[in-house]
Amino acid sequence: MTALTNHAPVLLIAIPLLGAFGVPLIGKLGRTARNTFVGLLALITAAFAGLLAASVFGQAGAPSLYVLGGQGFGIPLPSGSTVPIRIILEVDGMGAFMALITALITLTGAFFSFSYWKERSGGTLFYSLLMLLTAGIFGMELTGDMFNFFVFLEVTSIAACGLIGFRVWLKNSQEAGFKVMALYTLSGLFVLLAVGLLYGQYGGLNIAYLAGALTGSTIDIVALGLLLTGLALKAGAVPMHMWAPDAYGEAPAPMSAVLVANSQASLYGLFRVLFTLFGLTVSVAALGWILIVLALMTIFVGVTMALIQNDIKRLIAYGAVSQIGYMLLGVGVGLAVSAAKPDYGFVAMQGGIFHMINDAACIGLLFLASGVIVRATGTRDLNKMGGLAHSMKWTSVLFIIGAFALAGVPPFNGFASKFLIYEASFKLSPFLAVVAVLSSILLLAVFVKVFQAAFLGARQEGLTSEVPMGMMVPMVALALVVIAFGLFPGFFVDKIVTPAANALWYGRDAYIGLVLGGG
Amino acid sequence: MNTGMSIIVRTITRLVYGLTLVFGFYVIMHGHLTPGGGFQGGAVVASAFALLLVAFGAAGIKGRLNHHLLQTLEEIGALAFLALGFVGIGTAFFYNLLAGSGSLLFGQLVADAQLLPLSNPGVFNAGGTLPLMNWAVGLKVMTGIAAVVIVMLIGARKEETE
Amino acid sequence: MNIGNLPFVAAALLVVFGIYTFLFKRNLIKLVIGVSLVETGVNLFLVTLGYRTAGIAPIYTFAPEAERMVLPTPQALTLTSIVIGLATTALLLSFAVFIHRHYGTLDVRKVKELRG
Amino acid sequence: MRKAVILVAFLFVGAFLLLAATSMRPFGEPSFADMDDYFIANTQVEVAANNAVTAVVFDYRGFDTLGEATVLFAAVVGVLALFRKLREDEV
Repeated sequence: MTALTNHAPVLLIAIPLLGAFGVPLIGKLGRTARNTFVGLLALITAAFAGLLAASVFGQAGAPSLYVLGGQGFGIPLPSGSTVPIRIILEVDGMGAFMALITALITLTGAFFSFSYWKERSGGTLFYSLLMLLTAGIFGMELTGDMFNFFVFLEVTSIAACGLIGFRVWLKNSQEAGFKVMALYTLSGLFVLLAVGLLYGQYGGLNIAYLAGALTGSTIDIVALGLLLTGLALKAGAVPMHMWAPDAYGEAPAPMSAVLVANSQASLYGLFRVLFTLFGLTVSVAALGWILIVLALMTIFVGVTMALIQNDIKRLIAYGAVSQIGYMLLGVGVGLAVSAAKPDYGFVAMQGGIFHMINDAACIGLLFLASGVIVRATGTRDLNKMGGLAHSMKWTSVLFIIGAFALAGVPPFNGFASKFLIYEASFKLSPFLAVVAVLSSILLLAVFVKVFQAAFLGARQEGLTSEVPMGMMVPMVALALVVIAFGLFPGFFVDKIVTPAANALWYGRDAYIGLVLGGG
Repeated sequence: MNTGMSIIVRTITRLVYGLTLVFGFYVIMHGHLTPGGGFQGGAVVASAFALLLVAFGAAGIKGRLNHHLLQTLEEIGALAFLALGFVGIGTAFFYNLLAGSGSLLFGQLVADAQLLPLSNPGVFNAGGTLPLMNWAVGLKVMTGIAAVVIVMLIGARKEETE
Repeated sequence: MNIGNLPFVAAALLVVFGIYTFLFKRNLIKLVIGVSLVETGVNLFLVTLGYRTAGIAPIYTFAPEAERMVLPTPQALTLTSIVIGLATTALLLSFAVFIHRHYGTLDVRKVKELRG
Repeated sequence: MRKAVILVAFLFVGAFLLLAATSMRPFGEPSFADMDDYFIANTQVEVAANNAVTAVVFDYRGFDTLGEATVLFAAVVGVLALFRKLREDEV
């Protein structure tokens, strides 16, 4: 068991890769063999994520190491050297927290796809891309090396775009695929340029080593600017959000959820860069306010654009964009005050980080439900839908749970995290809290409109009545997560969110010290 | 238009094709000794395939290079690479178990490695998992790029005729 | 001879030209060329990082004795980044083929169903 | 208006990059090369290979190469998926 826990970080990446490389071969044996293989590997991956999280949160989120290819996986520095020379996976509370989110979303996405993708061609390649995307997201979250982070960023970019453009007979999906691929590539190149700048100045690629060496010179500022631009672009923050609604809207429904997890991984990268890599070597107050401004724009634009949509998936996609803003707001408030470290800053961090898992669960639920709706009605236009509640009672209940959670209505999980964000941002500036609360109310109005348009009204003829079991189970699982996190927020904040927030807020020295010794 | 290019190009291609293949495999096999490696050599081999494709057209190579076969080979290459990473997992993932182990499989040390840095003519049977990984990656890259080129060429040709 | 930071400036200029092409050209293929230019600039930048004045390639086979060697890491990073560039270009061009199939044009002004 | 914003952003990024290029360390004189000197010094002993670049690619930074192979694999799968034969009920 300890051996498995020790190797868990690398197995989390290697097992989905095994799946990705193996699926096309296994797929030749038939659909059942392929689905069993994919389902099994997704379950094993989720189990390893749970194991890793249990071990990391068991020691209160203290970081742990995995040195790839070293004389032993726990020895970061070779004898007689002060520079880490190998790629090191470094997992702390935040990384384990993100791994949990990814495991939840990819597992439900994979199982939902088994029923959703039944009559279509190319299923084997579809699952291969899904596994690649999973591996890439885990890689981004667990790695402790800047260049390795870039490589996995590109893995997710390419796999995500393959999935977005997968339905080649839809012309919108091709347009979205091109747009997203071009912008993802650009964001990746910005990150690579920043990695190159840092390597050129300090001769290392390890995050802990670079964090120890940074001085805040001109080059560092330029690198920070490039990283901020690239990662905010990939996370879909306004004003660089133009790809996000296309991507979430045009991808197959279960993949939209995974794409949100991908955006969150970029957001995690941004937080890792800001808190662990740069920390206090740069002016955190200014950076925090930049994040807050981005967050307010993201919330505002996301919600107002959602108001005017008639396409159900695009509408949910704009909802997803606005939620990225809440995470940025929470963590931005935390960053702005991280020099003085008042209590409310930590609360803001908790809120922003807690909102990541809440958002993943409820937006995942909404995207899956929208997939069911689009399948049943054959259209994505809200004006042409209606009366679904008569034939799909369960789906309508699940949809409303997701919508309320997203809009931050108690007792669902979105409220728990948004309340922390409101409370803390009010202490920094009441204006922030007002914008956040008003946007949430608007979002509620948007979803009430959707619910009324799609589910209420007269019964329509020719609608399929039952949702297949294979689609219902993942949705119910996500709904249970939404409700559990909403009913017992205190428990989850204590157990997993606080260690994650600690890792970013206080954990920089421990992160560096684990690799470089001392500290 | 699917028949390819002029007789001059086709004749030259027949001559150069074999040489390119041999050079590509040389680059892959000697990756741990001379400039090159799996990626570079694989790209050279794939360029030979691309040359065939340009000279003879998509119809001319039908049956000789089939992208289903290429895809399968690519997956085998990728799995082999991943498996080579797993070889050392007793110590750590990607640990080079075979380097300098004295085994027959690339286990020799480079001549007189104690007197560093030292130039030498090179020992082929050294490097541990390095040459094996070069082969796996070489297989993967040559088949992968060839598959992409073939599929894109056939797809784009369909475009023109429609 | 000291040529200062000229190689870095050249790489930065390539990146700037690439971004210019990406932002101001109207043809999808030209956009792909712009992305490739940025990639080339970044690769050039990475390779120039590793150079040591009067260094030789870091390969011991028949190497001249007692020479400085250039840094191997940037070359490895560049290799990785070239392969990634190849992969993204292949996918972008495939999307361009399909956009042409659906819309009959490669002009970005005419390919804009996804707005708002 | 839109174009003006893009132009300003472009000029800003361009100036930013040129600023970075001119304030880099001098060309040809890496300031910190401990990691690379370690590679050059230990490649023959640790990896038993003559080519330090290949040693870095496949041993010291082998995991990057796995990721790189994965990127290429993803691109191949993506391209094959786009150009796959569709069944008739899909078109």
